[in-house]
Amino acid sequence: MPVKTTENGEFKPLIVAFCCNWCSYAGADLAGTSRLSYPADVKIIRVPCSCRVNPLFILRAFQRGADGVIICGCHPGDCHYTTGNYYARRRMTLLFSMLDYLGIERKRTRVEWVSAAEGVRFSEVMNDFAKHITELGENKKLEDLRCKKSLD
Amino acid sequence: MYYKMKVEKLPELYALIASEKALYLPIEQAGAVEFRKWDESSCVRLDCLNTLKSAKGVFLPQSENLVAFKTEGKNISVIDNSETAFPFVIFGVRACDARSFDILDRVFLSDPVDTYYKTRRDNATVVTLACNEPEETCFCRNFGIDAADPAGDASAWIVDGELYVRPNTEKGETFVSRLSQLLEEASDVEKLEAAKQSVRDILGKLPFAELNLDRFKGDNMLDIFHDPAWKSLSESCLGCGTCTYVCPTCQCYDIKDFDTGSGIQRYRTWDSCMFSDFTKTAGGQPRPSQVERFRQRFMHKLVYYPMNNDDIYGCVGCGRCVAKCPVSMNIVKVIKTLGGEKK
Amino acid sequence: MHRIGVFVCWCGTNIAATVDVKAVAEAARKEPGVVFATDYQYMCSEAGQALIRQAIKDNALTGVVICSCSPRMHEATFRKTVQAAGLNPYMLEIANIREQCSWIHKDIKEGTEKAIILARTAIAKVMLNKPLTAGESAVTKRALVIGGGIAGIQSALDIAEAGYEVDIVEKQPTIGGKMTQIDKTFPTLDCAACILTPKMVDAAQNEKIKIFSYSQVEEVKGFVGSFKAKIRKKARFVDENLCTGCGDCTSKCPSKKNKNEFNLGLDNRPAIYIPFAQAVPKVAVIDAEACIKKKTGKCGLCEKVCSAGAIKYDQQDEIIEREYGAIVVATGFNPIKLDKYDEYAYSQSPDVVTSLELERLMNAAGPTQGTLLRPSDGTHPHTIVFIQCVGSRCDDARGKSYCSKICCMYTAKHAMLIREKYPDTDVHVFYIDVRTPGKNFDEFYRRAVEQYGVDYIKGMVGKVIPHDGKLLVQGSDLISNEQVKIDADMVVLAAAIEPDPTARSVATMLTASIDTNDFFTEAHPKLRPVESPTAGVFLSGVCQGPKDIPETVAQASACAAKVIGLLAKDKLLSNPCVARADESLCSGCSVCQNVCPYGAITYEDREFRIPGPKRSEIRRVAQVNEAVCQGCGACTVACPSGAMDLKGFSTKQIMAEVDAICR
Amino acid sequence: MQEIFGLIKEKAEKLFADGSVNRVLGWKKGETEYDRIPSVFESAEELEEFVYDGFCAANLSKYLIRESREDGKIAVLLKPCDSYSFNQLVKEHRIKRDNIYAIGIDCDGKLDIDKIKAAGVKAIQSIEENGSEVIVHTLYGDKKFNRQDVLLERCLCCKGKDHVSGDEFILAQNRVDTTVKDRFEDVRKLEAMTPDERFEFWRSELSKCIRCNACRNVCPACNCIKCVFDNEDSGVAAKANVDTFEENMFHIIRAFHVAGRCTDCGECSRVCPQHIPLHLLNRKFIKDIDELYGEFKAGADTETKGPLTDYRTGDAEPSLISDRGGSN
Repeated sequence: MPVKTTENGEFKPLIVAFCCNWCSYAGADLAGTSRLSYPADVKIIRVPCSCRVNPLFILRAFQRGADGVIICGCHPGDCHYTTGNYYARRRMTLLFSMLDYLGIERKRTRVEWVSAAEGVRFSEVMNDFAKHITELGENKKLEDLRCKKSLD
Repeated sequence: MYYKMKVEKLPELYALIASEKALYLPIEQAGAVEFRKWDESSCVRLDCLNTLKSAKGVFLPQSENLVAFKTEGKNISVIDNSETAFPFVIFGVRACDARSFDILDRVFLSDPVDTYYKTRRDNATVVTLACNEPEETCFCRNFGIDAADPAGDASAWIVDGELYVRPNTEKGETFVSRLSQLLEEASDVEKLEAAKQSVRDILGKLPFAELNLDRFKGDNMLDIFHDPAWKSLSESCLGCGTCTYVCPTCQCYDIKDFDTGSGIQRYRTWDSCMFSDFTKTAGGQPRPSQVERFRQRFMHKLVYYPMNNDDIYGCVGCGRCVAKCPVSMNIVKVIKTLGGEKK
Repeated sequence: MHRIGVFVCWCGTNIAATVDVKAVAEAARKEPGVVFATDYQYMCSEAGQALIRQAIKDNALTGVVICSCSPRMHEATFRKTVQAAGLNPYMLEIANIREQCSWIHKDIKEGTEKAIILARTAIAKVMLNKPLTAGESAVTKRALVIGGGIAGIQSALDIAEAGYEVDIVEKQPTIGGKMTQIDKTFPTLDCAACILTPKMVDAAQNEKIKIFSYSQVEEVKGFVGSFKAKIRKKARFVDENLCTGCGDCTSKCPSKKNKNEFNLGLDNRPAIYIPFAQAVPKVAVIDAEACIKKKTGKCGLCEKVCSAGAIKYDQQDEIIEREYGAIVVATGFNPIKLDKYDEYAYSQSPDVVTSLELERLMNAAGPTQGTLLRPSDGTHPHTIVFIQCVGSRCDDARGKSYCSKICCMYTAKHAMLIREKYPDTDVHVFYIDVRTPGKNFDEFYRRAVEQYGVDYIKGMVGKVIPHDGKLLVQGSDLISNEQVKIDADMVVLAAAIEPDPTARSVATMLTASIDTNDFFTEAHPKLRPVESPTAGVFLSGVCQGPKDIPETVAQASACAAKVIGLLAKDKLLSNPCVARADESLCSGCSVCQNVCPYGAITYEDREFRIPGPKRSEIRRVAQVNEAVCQGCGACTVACPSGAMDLKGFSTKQIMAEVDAICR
Repeated sequence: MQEIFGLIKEKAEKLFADGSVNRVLGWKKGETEYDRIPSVFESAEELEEFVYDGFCAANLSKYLIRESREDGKIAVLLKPCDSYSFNQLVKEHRIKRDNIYAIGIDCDGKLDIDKIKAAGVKAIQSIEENGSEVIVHTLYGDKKFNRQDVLLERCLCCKGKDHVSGDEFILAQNRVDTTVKDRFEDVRKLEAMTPDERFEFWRSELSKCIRCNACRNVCPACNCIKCVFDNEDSGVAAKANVDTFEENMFHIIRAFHVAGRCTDCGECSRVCPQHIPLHLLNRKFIKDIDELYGEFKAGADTETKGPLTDYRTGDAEPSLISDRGGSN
């Protein structure tokens, strides 16, 4: 389990961001190049396309202690693979709706379309998402206690 | 010696038991009655004939931690994080489930002893409850079980608004002695005996009261094994684990490792011989299709287990599988098809 | 056994200023599987790369993690580095500790902590990497162009010019397409035939170009570099090689009253005909439904008069199989049918015509030899009303939501030509907007208004009522906010254009995608506008979206350039990070095929050993064509069993990354 | 139903007699009065055991995955709702249509033995179906039920009396409509709760799960060669709900994997030994799909692309969910 508190005891969330290689990952690079900061709580996983993100990955992240999961892809219509983000959009809409139906906090999951040119937006999105997750606090509804309990 | 008290005082009884030891009772939650740890808010359902999962879970939980391995960089340390033992009472066990403990004991307490199981058995006091209204799915009678007079460390009856208790073992005596403030000696045993008799009458009238088990003898093993009827019996089987997981005598388990990220949690979990990956090995699947898996389950209950265990059948006739199988295929159908109709 | 090496780059101070690189290397060294970890000032420098190569050799590394800048920057560089040291180039992962870490975090403690997690994540992934090899496939050096309009002709000419063979498949008896029917072109007003027919002749005479006219592509199999197509060459009942195009047959044919398609049914043609004088190939064709001989067995007049002996009444359709490396779609367009626009009286009055019909009525080779006459009575029209956007920019189901793009300009052209030739004719144009973005376009439109006095009325026409040989046009003028009534002699409708009806079947055949309007979809709307998402399939002309002639020709040439680029290659190397189906898990349900934008997935019946007495069963399983798959991964999530996985981004790898981040 | 039973049996016998099929997939009587076992009959003689009545609830279409690969042709009996599963399986190439003779049969709603038992009925000796009445004879006396009150949940919001596929139909003259409620009514009730209430509801339901896999194994849409949850290589395999997370995960993913493919046949809830209302998960997906992407009935035909393998450029954004409001 990662340490989730700062030195002065404040909650520090763990956020997993899936970014498509062609737009959002490049947008993250641009945010970096432009020195636009966002919380270190956000850790990025590079995927070829938002349509590569399996609901299993999202649940896995929550199971392992993530407090928020965000999926970033090219803007609809701009997918490098033409249609990938359209499929991702339907899948994630339905999945999020199901998580909501199960009573999981709606704001723990998010999809954002960020282009390679939107470094500013990338950092804004991550700041905003991290803010929301910090407000929500620790993910307790979808955690796996086995991962949480230290083994001794 | 019988003792008794008013049924209304049951909550007091539970509280008294629970003040000393953990108490397991058939408790309803979200419409499902299972043996669960009691507290004041519990909805106790002593009227429930069959809990969904059997009482065996108290001794052999569906999953339990065995040991853990903690990793730090390239170092691994072994940690025993199995459950710590505590004394408990399990109350309201039916005659069939009580018999299942004997069947499981023969497996887990014989050499090599399963210490996890044994610890729980040693810590347990089993208080059974006689059946009042057996169902059409009940067929315990065929296995010499008397649902009107169940075994256990102590036995209990509910007749005419009164709870009767009879200690059967030393543990049972202790159990009863601790409840002296609530129990009084029963003098109207005849009333109880009459009630037992009326239940026995019903048990005799149940549709599966008299099954013919003659064929299931060790010397017929190969004959039964090769019976062509297995194919048609198994063809509807979905390969799910419902029968196994509700069964009080199914005892197979799997040991699995869960990667927690900072180490490995090794745990055991019930397994089902109906599953396609049961006992699968590197060399393949010894029982490749559902026919063989299906046959295995019933051969084990009706032939292999008795062969190795003084002719005691590996079925207690609780009827859970009869009630729960999604395709209505069950051990009664198997017995009737392979063994013929009534005696 | 994994032997992973971790290399932490300082990037000068770019990383080292906010990340304690030594601490990252130290932490990495403690990770299971890591046998070597170090840091260096510039990993991408020659010295840095040498260090990596040396470490791979010295430590027999099986995988490499480089903690540095974004993989988008130097992944390719480092792939080559590890390959040079004998490792498979895909046994490399990059932890992006610059753009994602050092550059955005100020606090060195925070930066170092995060860099360690990113390194650990890359280590977790690389342990599951598998050596990958890019696939190779040969390229057939021939292109197929579907559609022989100006787009197809231009693409074919450019490809042939570069020295590659091209086949044009045209479903009409002649190539040339819609442009052959146009009289003059905007904004220069030069004659369409004068600029098109030389190109048609060029195509016919180019020895690299083979024209299959009166033919259709029936089936396409294969993938980029090696397509196999079946072409149906429809029987024209005239031997193409023998026919000289003299026209003797057409003048003798007794079945004369057949709608002339070339003139849009405004006049008639015989059963045996040559579509127009400059047709290519200039070969007659028999309309079997009109031919008396074909219908009754009697007649045979054309056969008698043909001195070349070219008439073959028993000719059959022919199926030709050809191989191609690339395919150009140039299926073009048609004006929409106007049967749903009763308010404009199109089906009630012959004097309500479409703009394309007007082209024919004004063309010297048209039914009126170029004199504008009313189809109803052959008189000269004095008042003509043009109605714009008939079916374009339409929000109901009758029309199209898009702008057909060419109508504003050709209407200005028509208006101008009429006013010039017949100054006594009043011309009114009802429009929603006039759209003139294009070189010299707005000037052209302004000339129509200012010089030629064309009356432009902003507003829509509500109804056209035929009465007493005239057409009462009722509309509204939105600027003066008045109802307008015009008694017109002719009404011209600017009908929306739509993709040719064959577009859908061609798209299906090619597994290329089309949008809801049946226009072909580009691989990328901005950056790859002439390629279809299906590798090896290119888009030329209006099949991709409404265009005028110069745009079409520009796109056709761009498309040809892409084709030439492809055909110039001897071998195609494919990205090895593509999908793979685990046949033992695949149930052949087709969901993966349904989401594949490239048509990379096909199915095969395979025999599998199964337990039990039957021993084997035939199962339908997915096959990924690695040359076609682009590795998006849509299929991997669509597949419920996990049979479909993506090499380089496998489910296990991504899960390991998640686990490592959340540890 | 008696007349229908006769007609079906007659038809099956005829099919055997004229050699058009070598097997018939139907139901036979089980050991209790209400047990009906899906069975393959291999001859006219075997049809002696054939039965069709209010307890023949099992959807037989899934057995065709195996049976249609056997030699010869098999006749299958499909109730209207089963015909959707049948179509969906044809669409997914899981069954060999050519080897099947599909007989659409009438259905007037199927009985839920658990509802009967929940009314305190024990030791059942026989059950009589008599028009709108069901009479249960037990060792402890008789009990009479209004048929409508003891129907399976799915029959109360029946998809319709019409088959969407079949080679032949055997239908009753007076067809009974058992629909009394909208199938999304219960989903709407849950949607109207607060997230915490919903969480509590599903926790209490899903915590009952014993991971027997009956829901999955009976489901015609769950027809993978090997389920991800059985595949050690998938990283999510598990045999028990060792943690509450596993309970959620199994059911979320199962519902997701059948989303757009689930025909709402209701078998999952019918067979769940714990009576977990699993259909409410599937129906939530169906409802969302209908509302977001246009009404879609899986299995209504064998061609239409499923909603998750299709898209529109103007589809709703996932932010729709977080925009539903509320503090979390």
